[in-house]
Amino acid sequence: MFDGESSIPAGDFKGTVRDIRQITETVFSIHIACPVISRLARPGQFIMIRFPNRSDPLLGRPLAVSSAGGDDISICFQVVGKMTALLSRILPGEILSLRGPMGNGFGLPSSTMVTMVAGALGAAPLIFAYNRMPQNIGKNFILGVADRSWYPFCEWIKKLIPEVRFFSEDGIIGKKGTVLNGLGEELSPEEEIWTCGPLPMMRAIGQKYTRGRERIRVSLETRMACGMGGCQGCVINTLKGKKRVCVDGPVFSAEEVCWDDLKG
Amino acid sequence: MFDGESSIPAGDFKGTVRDIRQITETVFSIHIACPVISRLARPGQFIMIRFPNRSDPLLGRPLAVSSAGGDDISICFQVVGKMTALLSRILPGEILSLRGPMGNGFGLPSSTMVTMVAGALGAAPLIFAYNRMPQNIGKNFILGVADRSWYPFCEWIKKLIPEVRFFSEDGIIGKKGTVLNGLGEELSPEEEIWTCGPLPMMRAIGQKYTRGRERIRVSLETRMACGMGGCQGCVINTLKGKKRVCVDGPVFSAEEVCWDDLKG
Amino acid sequence: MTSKDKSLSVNIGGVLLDSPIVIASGVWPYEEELWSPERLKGVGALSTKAVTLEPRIGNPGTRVWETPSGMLNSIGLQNGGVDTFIKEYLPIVRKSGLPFVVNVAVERPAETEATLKRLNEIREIIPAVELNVSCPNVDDGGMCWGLFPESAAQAVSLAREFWKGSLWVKLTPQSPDIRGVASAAEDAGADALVVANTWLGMAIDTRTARPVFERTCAGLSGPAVFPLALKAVWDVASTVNIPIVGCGGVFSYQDCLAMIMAGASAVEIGTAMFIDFETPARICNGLAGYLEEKVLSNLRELVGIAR
Amino acid sequence: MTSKDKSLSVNIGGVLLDSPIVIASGVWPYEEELWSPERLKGVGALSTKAVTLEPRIGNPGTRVWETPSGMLNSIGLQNGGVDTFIKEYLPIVRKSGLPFVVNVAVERPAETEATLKRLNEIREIIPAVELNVSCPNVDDGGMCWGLFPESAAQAVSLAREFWKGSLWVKLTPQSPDIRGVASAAEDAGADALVVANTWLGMAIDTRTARPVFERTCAGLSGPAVFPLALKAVWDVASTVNIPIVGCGGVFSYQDCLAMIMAGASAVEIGTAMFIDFETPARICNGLAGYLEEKVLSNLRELVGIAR
Ligand SMILES: Cc1cc2nc3c(=O)[nH]c(=O)nc-3n(C[C@H](O)[C@H](O)[C@H](O)COP(=O)(O)OP(=O)(O)OC[C@H]3O[C@@H](n4cnc5c(N)ncnc54)[C@H](O)[C@@H]3O)c2cc1C
Ligand SMILES: Cc1cc2nc3c(=O)[nH]c(=O)nc-3n(C[C@H](O)[C@H](O)[C@H](O)COP(=O)(O)OP(=O)(O)OC[C@H]3O[C@@H](n4cnc5c(N)ncnc54)[C@H](O)[C@@H]3O)c2cc1C
Ligand SMILES: Cc1cc2nc3c(=O)[nH]c(=O)nc-3n(C[C@H](O)[C@H](O)[C@H](O)COP(=O)(O)O)c2cc1C
Ligand SMILES: Cc1cc2nc3c(=O)[nH]c(=O)nc-3n(C[C@H](O)[C@H](O)[C@H](O)COP(=O)(O)O)c2cc1C
Ligand code: FES
Ligand code: FES
Repeated sequence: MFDGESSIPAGDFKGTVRDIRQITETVFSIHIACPVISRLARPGQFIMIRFPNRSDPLLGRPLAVSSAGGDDISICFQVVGKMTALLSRILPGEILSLRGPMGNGFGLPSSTMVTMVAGALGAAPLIFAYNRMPQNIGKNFILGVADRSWYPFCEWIKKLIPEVRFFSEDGIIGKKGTVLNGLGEELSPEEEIWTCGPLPMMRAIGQKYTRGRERIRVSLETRMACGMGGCQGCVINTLKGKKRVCVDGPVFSAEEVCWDDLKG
Repeated sequence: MFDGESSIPAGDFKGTVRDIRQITETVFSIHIACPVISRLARPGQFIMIRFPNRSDPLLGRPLAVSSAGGDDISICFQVVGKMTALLSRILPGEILSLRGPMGNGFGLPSSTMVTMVAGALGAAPLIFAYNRMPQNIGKNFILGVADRSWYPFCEWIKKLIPEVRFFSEDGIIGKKGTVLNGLGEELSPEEEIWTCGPLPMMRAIGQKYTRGRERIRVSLETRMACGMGGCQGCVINTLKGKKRVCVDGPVFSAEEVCWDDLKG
Repeated sequence: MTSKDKSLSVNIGGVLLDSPIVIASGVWPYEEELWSPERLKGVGALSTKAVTLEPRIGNPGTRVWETPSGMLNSIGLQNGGVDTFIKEYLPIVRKSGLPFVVNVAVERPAETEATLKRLNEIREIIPAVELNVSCPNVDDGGMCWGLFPESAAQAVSLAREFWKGSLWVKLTPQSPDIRGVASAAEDAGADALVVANTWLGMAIDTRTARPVFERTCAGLSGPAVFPLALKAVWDVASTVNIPIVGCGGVFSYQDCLAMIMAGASAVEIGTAMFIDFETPARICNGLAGYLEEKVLSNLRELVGIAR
Repeated sequence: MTSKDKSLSVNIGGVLLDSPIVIASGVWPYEEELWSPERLKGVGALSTKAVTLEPRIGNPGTRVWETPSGMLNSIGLQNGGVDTFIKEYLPIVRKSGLPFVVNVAVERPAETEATLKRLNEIREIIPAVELNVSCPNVDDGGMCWGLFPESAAQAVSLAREFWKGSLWVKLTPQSPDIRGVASAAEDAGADALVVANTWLGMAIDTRTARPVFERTCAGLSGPAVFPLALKAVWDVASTVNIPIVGCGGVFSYQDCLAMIMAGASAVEIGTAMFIDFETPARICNGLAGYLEEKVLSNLRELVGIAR
């Protein structure tokens, strides 16, 4: 469904950090100059990012492209471990190694209305998708966050996507509840859902509707080593057998994913 | 002789890069804010420098303190391998881990005239020593370099040490020859030599005089792992047995060093 | 390095390579674009993902985990089986125009025999088989065959009987007697030895307080293991007369040189391809520069000179 | 962590430690300042540099070499001999007020016996001996004793006979049967096992085209080996009932936790002290925070829970 276009990374490129911006205590956004990737990247694709000339941390980390324009791309991420902690302290002028762009991406909509559903940092690829959505397609954007600590993040998203609707578990930001409260009972045939976020959220969305699941596109996360299809470290079970999230995904239809086999 | 003062590093400190300056194609100088080390450092002492939170490169690298004042110290180094290459690309604001200050240092002169003899980057600790030399002590500074590629380095040194005399192998900078050409036939009892540079140079100086060798202080280099006397990786043979360059040195009297056992 | 330049060429058990860099088994996928010459600059040959008789779905759960300067993997020989390999993947592999070796995981004798027979039928198009007596990530067979000289001899003899082409044998560093195993493999008819596969390690996810991998242990690769791999090459090189391919943590041309100086004739690189597609070209440039600097006409002159 | 806080305390073969962090043998020098409480925050105990009967000058040539996330060392047991140790260094060691273990390198039986007898004479002031059957960097004895269950049993029995205090035995990961060696040591009277020492590796200096170390091989330590050390601990913990001290590449509190979850009761840290003096305090803080988060009263509750 989404594998029409090639998803093997074009190569490994050097990118120069233009600027870094702290959005919340743990969320950052970085602009990186990398003309090739900027030119090629499509919404839902990602890059594997690492520091050159050092073997610790060794492997690249997958991060979604959240915008691409001119020579630059941007990423946004939450600090959860080693690499993201190092990235959060990066300075303009530093050089990063970027493998990409890769993955199938969200592709083009096959309906006339796309509802984008993001959970926290899952917003990253959807910001890009939102901005590149063909003119004639209707679009919604729903963002769910945990609590008030995400307020600056929501403010930041609001500037990029004025129509965004928020849900938070404590009800302090937007409506109280999860993004599921923002979705209709049925998925109309003209509508599709693109979603990215924590697995439990995507699973709930993926399993919410009995009909139309093939119109739900989920962007999955798994641990990755190579980002080029070689290591088979990122495989998931689908109705069509094992698939690699890095090159066969990260976007799958909710229908094909064997949700019960996914951990987390 | 030089082990009067304690030479165990005071601790591991964070230092913030203030600025980096490229002096020649391969030589750089960095200012680092690190109040404790700046306050404690004495000429001839060094620090072990590394990047925090990464295990590659793993071990600190010994670099001499070339100046200390206010909150800052400076180092200057030549790119020869992994760590120095990474350091040459550092940006202001980056955080380094510094172990130090350590080593016995040059100590105080015991004569009335000190001739400092530097080979290339061996100038680093001697710049510091020159600037901290007690008022009542006469001082000379001789710098030997290989060829014209060192011209900007010599210019830089000249600004710091106006009296410096140069020797170069091709004769393009200063006089033709090695630093040995700048030294007298005998070492007068009022004079002493402090030297740092490539081993062959120091060996030649250390073995040049039959009398007064105890008044020649050589700052040696060996491979180091810990910089605190623990690993015994940096030992050399001396007349008094094995000594660790990191804490028993790096400054030794030319007399006590078993020159023939040193490789390089 | 121009393609005409033969200063880096080597002969590994009858297979002629233009460069000493072999992409190790299990790291290069069968996506056609990756088998084009532009994506394989500097590569002398490729080893395929392990092939077994029947398809294998590989191991469940986490399969890769980063460690300091290394990674653990527990893939478990996921592959489509020898028939799928021949029908679907071999044509892609051949497209590169480069020599390749088919990595065959030793299973029980009957399976191993059947797999090799299938390959032997088309042996004019298969430059070599790399007999994998060293996979740590499966229950049946795998590494066990490579642990001791006797079992290694048995596995290699069997292979020698049913596979008539060039036979490379990939050893496990887990063996307490890698020299003995190497000799046994040589005596049983191996044409070259690959030294070595991954080291057994493990990881615990402290958030879940459970081993990361379902099989608990996994194979360690990457720069972290280079000093261990170099020692294995050094040891084996003092024992056998057939060519050795060093494998384990090679990233830079200096790593490759060290392997060669220790007695390897070529190297395999695995994890490095996860990090930098340009690794083979970068190593070849470094080697070519080194030869020029030392005024040597062929890398072969350096094999074992550190001994 | 306050000094009164006992949540991190452990008993290793009769030695009571306030924290599970032991500074490993061969990394902490006898400079008095380094044995003051301020320099040893978070440290539960220290292991001395290996002690032999006679003084040893150690190995010539290069002794340390960096590798990716690791280091190789070939020090060769440089030390002043047991008499110098007792006279000059023991007073310094005791000044810290912390428990310590005297690392005794196994030599030929006569030497080992004599060394232990000397220590046994003053055993009321020596909390424990750590019998080092695992030094890879000397010719006579050293690691060989730790390779096989039989020789390990012999070495440990001898030690048990002449040393009446707490006996820790430090195993080598080089053994093909570390479980067997561990059992043998336990049966022969060991009170605790340190798992493990360094891994044999090597380096070649490509500029000189020679092995870096005069003895060719050297011992690999540091973060690179952590996944291997963790596996060794996991294996041994399934075999013995005496406490295990995990050793190899521990840098962070997560590393320490993983070792404990695998079955260790404490850890030794070596290379980490070369990098960061604050390692013990940092690990203890991390452990204390973890216990608080999980509402556990003592680290002991975590020993082996990943099994
Ligand atoms: C296709 C794809 C796109 C992604 N895009 C984004 C993004 O735009 N912004 C963002 O903040 N994060 C994104 N992630 C998740 C991101 O890759 C991880 O947060 C990152 O790898 C953590 O690296 P670390 O070194 O900081 O953490 P580590 O020290 O490696 O691990 C810390 C935690 O992160 C988890 N983790 C590690 N690697 C992965 C991985 N590959 N996938 C999922 N979890 C992992 C671990 O399980 C652990 O819980 C994406 C993941 C994928 C697969
Ligand atoms: C007390 C002391 C003070 C020093 N002060 C300075 C200084 O002020 N400026 C400066 O440029 N250099 C100085 N050095 C040398 C400096 O430590 C090395 O150049 C540096 O460690 C190289 O690190 P690298 O990672 O770039 O190179 P590596 O990749 O580690 O090695 C590259 C080359 O450097 C050599 N080398 C590596 N480590 C050492 C070492 N510890 N000692 C000597 N040679 C080594 C290797 O043999 C090799 O030839 C000093 C050394 C010592 C011992
Ligand atoms: C993800 C992954 C999969 C692997 N699969 C195989 C395999 O199928 N057969 C095999 O012989 N070796 C396999 N290996 C081992 C590599 O071929 C190589 O021997 C090892 O990784 C050490 O080399 P390196 O450090 O350069 O990666 C695999 C390694 C990795 C990392
Ligand atoms: C420089 C150095 C010297 C060592 N000397 C000894 C020794 O004398 N006796 C011993 O049992 N282990 C010795 N070791 C091994 C350490 O005690 C420890 O077991 C090993 O380094 C692994 O732990 P690490 O990765 O935390 O360093 C030494 C290690 C190093 C790095
Ligand atoms: S990350 Fe290696 S196959 Fe997907
Ligand atoms: S560097 Fe470790 S003792 Fe000197």
